[in-house]
Amino acid sequence: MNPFRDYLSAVWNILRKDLQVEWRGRQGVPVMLVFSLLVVFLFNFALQLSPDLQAGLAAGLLWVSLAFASTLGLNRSVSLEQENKAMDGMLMAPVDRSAIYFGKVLSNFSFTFLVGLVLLPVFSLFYQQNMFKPMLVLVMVLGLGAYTSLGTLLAALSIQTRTRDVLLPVLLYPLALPILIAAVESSRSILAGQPIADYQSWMTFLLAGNILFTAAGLMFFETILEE
Amino acid sequence: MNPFRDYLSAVWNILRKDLQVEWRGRQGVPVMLVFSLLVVFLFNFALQLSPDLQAGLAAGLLWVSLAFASTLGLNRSVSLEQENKAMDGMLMAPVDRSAIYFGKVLSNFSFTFLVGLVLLPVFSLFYQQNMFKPMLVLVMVLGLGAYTSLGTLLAALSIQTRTRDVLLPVLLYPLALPILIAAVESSRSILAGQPIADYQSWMTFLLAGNILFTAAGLMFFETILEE
Amino acid sequence: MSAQPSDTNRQIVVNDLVKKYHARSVLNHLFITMDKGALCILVGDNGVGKTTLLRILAGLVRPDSGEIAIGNSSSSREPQHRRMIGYLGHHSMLYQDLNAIENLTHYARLYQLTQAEKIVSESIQSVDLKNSQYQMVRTYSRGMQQRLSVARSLLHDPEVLLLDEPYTGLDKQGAQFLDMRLQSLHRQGKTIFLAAHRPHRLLSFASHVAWLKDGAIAEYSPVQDIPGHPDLAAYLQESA
Amino acid sequence: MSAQPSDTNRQIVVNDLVKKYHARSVLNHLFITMDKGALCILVGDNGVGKTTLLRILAGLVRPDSGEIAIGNSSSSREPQHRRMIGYLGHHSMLYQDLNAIENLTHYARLYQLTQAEKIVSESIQSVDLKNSQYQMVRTYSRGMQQRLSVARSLLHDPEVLLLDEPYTGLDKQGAQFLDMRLQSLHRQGKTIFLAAHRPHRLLSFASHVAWLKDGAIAEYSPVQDIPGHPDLAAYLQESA
Amino acid sequence: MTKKPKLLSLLDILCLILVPGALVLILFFTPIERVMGPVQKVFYFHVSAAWAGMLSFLIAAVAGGVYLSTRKQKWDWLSLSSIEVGLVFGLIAILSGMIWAQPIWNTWWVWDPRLTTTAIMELIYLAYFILRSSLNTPESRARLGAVYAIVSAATVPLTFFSIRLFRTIHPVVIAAGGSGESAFNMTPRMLLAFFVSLFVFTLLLIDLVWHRSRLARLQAVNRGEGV
Ligand code: HEM
Ligand SMILES: Nc1ncnc2c1ncn2[C@@H]1O[C@H](COP(=O)(O)OP(=O)(O)OP(=O)(O)O)[C@@H](O)[C@H]1O
Ligand SMILES: Nc1ncnc2c1ncn2[C@@H]1O[C@H](COP(=O)(O)OP(=O)(O)OP(=O)(O)O)[C@@H](O)[C@H]1O
Ligand SMILES: [Mg+2]
Ligand SMILES: [Mg+2]
Repeated sequence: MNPFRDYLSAVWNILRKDLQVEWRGRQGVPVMLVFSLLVVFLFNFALQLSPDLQAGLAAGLLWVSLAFASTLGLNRSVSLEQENKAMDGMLMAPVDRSAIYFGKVLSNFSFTFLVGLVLLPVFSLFYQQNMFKPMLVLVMVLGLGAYTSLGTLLAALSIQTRTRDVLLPVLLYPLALPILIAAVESSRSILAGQPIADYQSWMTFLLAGNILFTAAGLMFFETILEE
Repeated sequence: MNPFRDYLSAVWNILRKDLQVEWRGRQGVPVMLVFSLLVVFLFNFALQLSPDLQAGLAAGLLWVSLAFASTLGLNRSVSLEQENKAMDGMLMAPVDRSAIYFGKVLSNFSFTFLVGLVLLPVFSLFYQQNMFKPMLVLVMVLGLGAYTSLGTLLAALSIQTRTRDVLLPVLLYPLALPILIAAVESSRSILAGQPIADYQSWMTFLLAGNILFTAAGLMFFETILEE
Repeated sequence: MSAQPSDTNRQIVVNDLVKKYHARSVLNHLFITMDKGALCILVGDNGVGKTTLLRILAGLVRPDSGEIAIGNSSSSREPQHRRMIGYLGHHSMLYQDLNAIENLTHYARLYQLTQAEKIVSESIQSVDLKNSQYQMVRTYSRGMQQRLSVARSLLHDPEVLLLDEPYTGLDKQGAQFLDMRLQSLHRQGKTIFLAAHRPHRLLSFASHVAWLKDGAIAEYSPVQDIPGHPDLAAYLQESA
Repeated sequence: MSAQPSDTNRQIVVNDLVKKYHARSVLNHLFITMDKGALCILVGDNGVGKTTLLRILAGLVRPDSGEIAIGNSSSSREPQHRRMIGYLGHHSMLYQDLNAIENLTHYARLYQLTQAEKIVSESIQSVDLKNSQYQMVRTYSRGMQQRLSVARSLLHDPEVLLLDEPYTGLDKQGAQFLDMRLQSLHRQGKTIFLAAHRPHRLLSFASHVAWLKDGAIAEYSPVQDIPGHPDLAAYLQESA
Repeated sequence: MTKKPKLLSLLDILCLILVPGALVLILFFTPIERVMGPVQKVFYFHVSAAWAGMLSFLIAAVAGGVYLSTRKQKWDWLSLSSIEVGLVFGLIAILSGMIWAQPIWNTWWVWDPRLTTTAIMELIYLAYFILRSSLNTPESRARLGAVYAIVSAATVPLTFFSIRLFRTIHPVVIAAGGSGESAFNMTPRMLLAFFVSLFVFTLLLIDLVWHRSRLARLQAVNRGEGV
């Protein structure tokens, strides 16, 4: 058989299993969605932001709520493998560890991206501006791609610990900060209608983040998982 | 034996066990502490607030970061009982369910309050105003008391679900919103040096929240826990 | 202890018990009565409902209908009722991040045992975990966890013991300890209800066998009368 | 499959294996060699390191020093190496929120089995879970989970089977199925390494017994030679 | 326990001489800056401490990489020690910055991106210790600690790079042509003292890390984990 096709099918099998579990009622996506909306409301309340100010904050809030929500998704995706040590079963299968990594990144990415896509029209409504711009969707793909590839790596790291259920955000948020900054900055420029040249460097930065973190995942996933 | 002393000793036994587990390296308090600081720094960053605005936000951020951090603590406190179904062991012991509830509330409260106490000087430094005021500590006791008594109840509810590891924040944040608002409002007034009369009603509200949620916990804890 | 027999000598009474999961009855009008001092083995196929029955008796699961009574109390809400019961289930009910002493001490305190320290130390000694008593339960092997679970369920010297496959994972010496302990408890007049798949080793000292089948007790017989129940005898025979 | 014997006929080789936890050696310079087609029972006290040994062989735990080889491959990094191994541990490795079919299908795909559907359905049939195959594993009883775990570990027809107390929780019929399945695999020339606490039922068809004691294999003997090893015989005797 | 190496003793003596020496140089040799006055002298130690901190995080990452390829405990000890010492130097940088900020900006702290990211960097490495202490075996502490040290060392410069793009009130002197609001031009004497203190801090860093990793080995031997 074609080894490349084998590899892809292994990735797809892992992704498919996660989709199946989600479909069977793990409720990951709905919980993430509700949570991200909650974060938005909570912040508007707790920080007592004035309406005109809020518009400028839309990009920041969008990414903060996405970052928070996707941590829930990552935790979920990890605890799924941890119950009954299902991860051990996957590790013993004749599947490349990097395929496991890619499969998990893809599943985490798709759930989070779905949440992001739903958030866009909601934000458009709340902040009275059309946020459904192709460029913004692209930023979302790049930003969430980098975020989830780093997040999956760190989630695999944190499930090995005794503090498993709470460690992930502590590890992830600060390390993901450059990604979040770049994503917020490009989103802000896009929403302000600036030309691409103004935020191109941020987008390149996001792309580099994707490459860097995926490389790190490929390099370290095996090391992290060996007991 | 004196039934009231028995009751108190049951509460204390449950609290003591949680303290012991924390001491044995569950790392709950350090994780909460680092996380709450992270929330503060990340928000200042993501929201790119102007310096003069930020000062006014100190109260809001204090409570948002406490709320977030204490969700971690609540989740931890729950997963502790869920591993190996240790909760079943406690339910079968000749201990009043309300004592279990109080014990868990007290342990959650003490961890969160500890984090809050550490945050106060840190915030004082970062926001250039002395926040170590007795009234603010009192607000913290009342606010966190209400928050953790509601949180413990909802945590007990969410462990029964399949979505256990992520449901809690979704349930807790919206329900705790009035508490958070009252806490933020009174803190803001205290920091602005206003007279008690200005925020007395908020404090009364917090007190009422404590009574209400504790009553709800006493009433429903048993119902929630029976399988 | 309040386990004084009332008018009768009955210690466990299950009356018309029904437990459904998603409309499927797992326990379907189940009746069983056990006298004080009985050591009854509960046998039955996988998934027939043994664990469900024991958990209902322990007060951990609420039946859909029917009544149960332990001693002369029928409400698991009463602390005195719960104090009478010792339950060992499929999960260890131990805190992973505490060591053996701390775990047992916690339970000793919950049951308000006097001389907790002494009882705990003896209990750990009895299941031969003295050498690893300061080790976190998280690092215990399966058999070591099971030993500690056994110790936990016996800690408060309960009148009624509900044991769900207590021999799981125990080595030779652990199983022998449990044999001896069960026999001595049986002699002391405790009531023991014990689910097991390979009850061979128990038949020599048990008093009764109950066979759970299709949601009800199909056969309930004193051990010496087993030959009179050919189906039950056949079931027990091969499973030895 | 790549399980062709190289120059020798050895299927499992463990050479000078050391595994420490916190400076305490659990496995201390352990050696064992198993020929292709052996069915070896691993016995030993609780906490002696049986699970640790099997997990190291399965590639799930990294030893501190020493070498292991399965077939003629010594690296668990190679997919072909892992394909040869079937492992059944203390945990079921099943997804709680999927049903039996979905769980096994997932594993069938990971092992790239052709005709996955047929194999899965036969496998479920063989462990008698047809009636609950659409039920989430979360709602399975302990024995049902164990049956499905057995099915999972045998699914890809591995050359080397590592089974850690596989009889745990199985009822009479489940245990009989496992007996028969093990015998037939043994006849097919698979190599089986099986930890058990009450190996009585296995002695009639096993080929070897290994006794793990103080971190090393204290005795390793063909079943028919057991009487020549009085200590081992005594250990096995009472534990039957 | 191996005997204390000669080179280490030499380093000790060098540091004992050079650290006060650098201080003398700064206090009496360098001119007083025109605008800021004597407080500008904080500059030498401020920047040197920041540099030493970042250098030691880099050392930690390299040592982590070497650990992963050789699996020799001593590299883990080195990595751990560098992070611990780096945290202290980072703290010195922040504290000296605050001492400087008080007279210049008339406040201990502003929510400036540079300051915030420095604080976040400290939190990143605080989390390293939480991660380690919630792992059970020395082997997993070393392995996962190494992965985390490498991943975080990769993101820290990213953070620093990304904030260079922001408007900040924190001065930039070293960057070519950079001039913040309160930047100043260095006289040759200032430059000399600056490079001397950089050198001295680097020596001090090496000395401290060396001592600390010898201590780490002692601790391991004491716990019976050492080789
Ligand atoms: C709490 C407050 C402060 C913190 C956390 C801080 C942090 C840092 C850090 C991490 C560096 C070295 C890394 C880099 O250059 O990017 C640095 C360099 C420097 N800091 Fe600060 N700083 C603070 C306050 C100040 C103040 C008040 C001044 C002067 C007004 C100042 C002046 C400098 C200068 C001149 C450099 C040289 C580095 C360069 O040119 O890039 N810092 N600071
Ligand atoms: N993570 C760990 N940390 C420390 N010690 C451990 C760890 N895992 C296992 N051990 C110890 O290693 C020893 C061997 O454990 P193992 O699970 O291999 O025993 P076993 O022979 O399978 O026992 P059982 O018959 O009870 O299943 C035990 O003493 C256990 O306490
Ligand atoms: N939460 C649940 N939801 C649906 N069905 C359940 C649930 N819990 C148990 N069941 C079903 O109830 C039946 C009885 O389960 P139980 O665990 O009592 O069996 P058991 O006799 O203890 O079996 P075993 O010998 O395998 O331990 C099983 O068919 C199981 O699938
Ligand atoms: Mg059962
Ligand atoms: Mg074992």
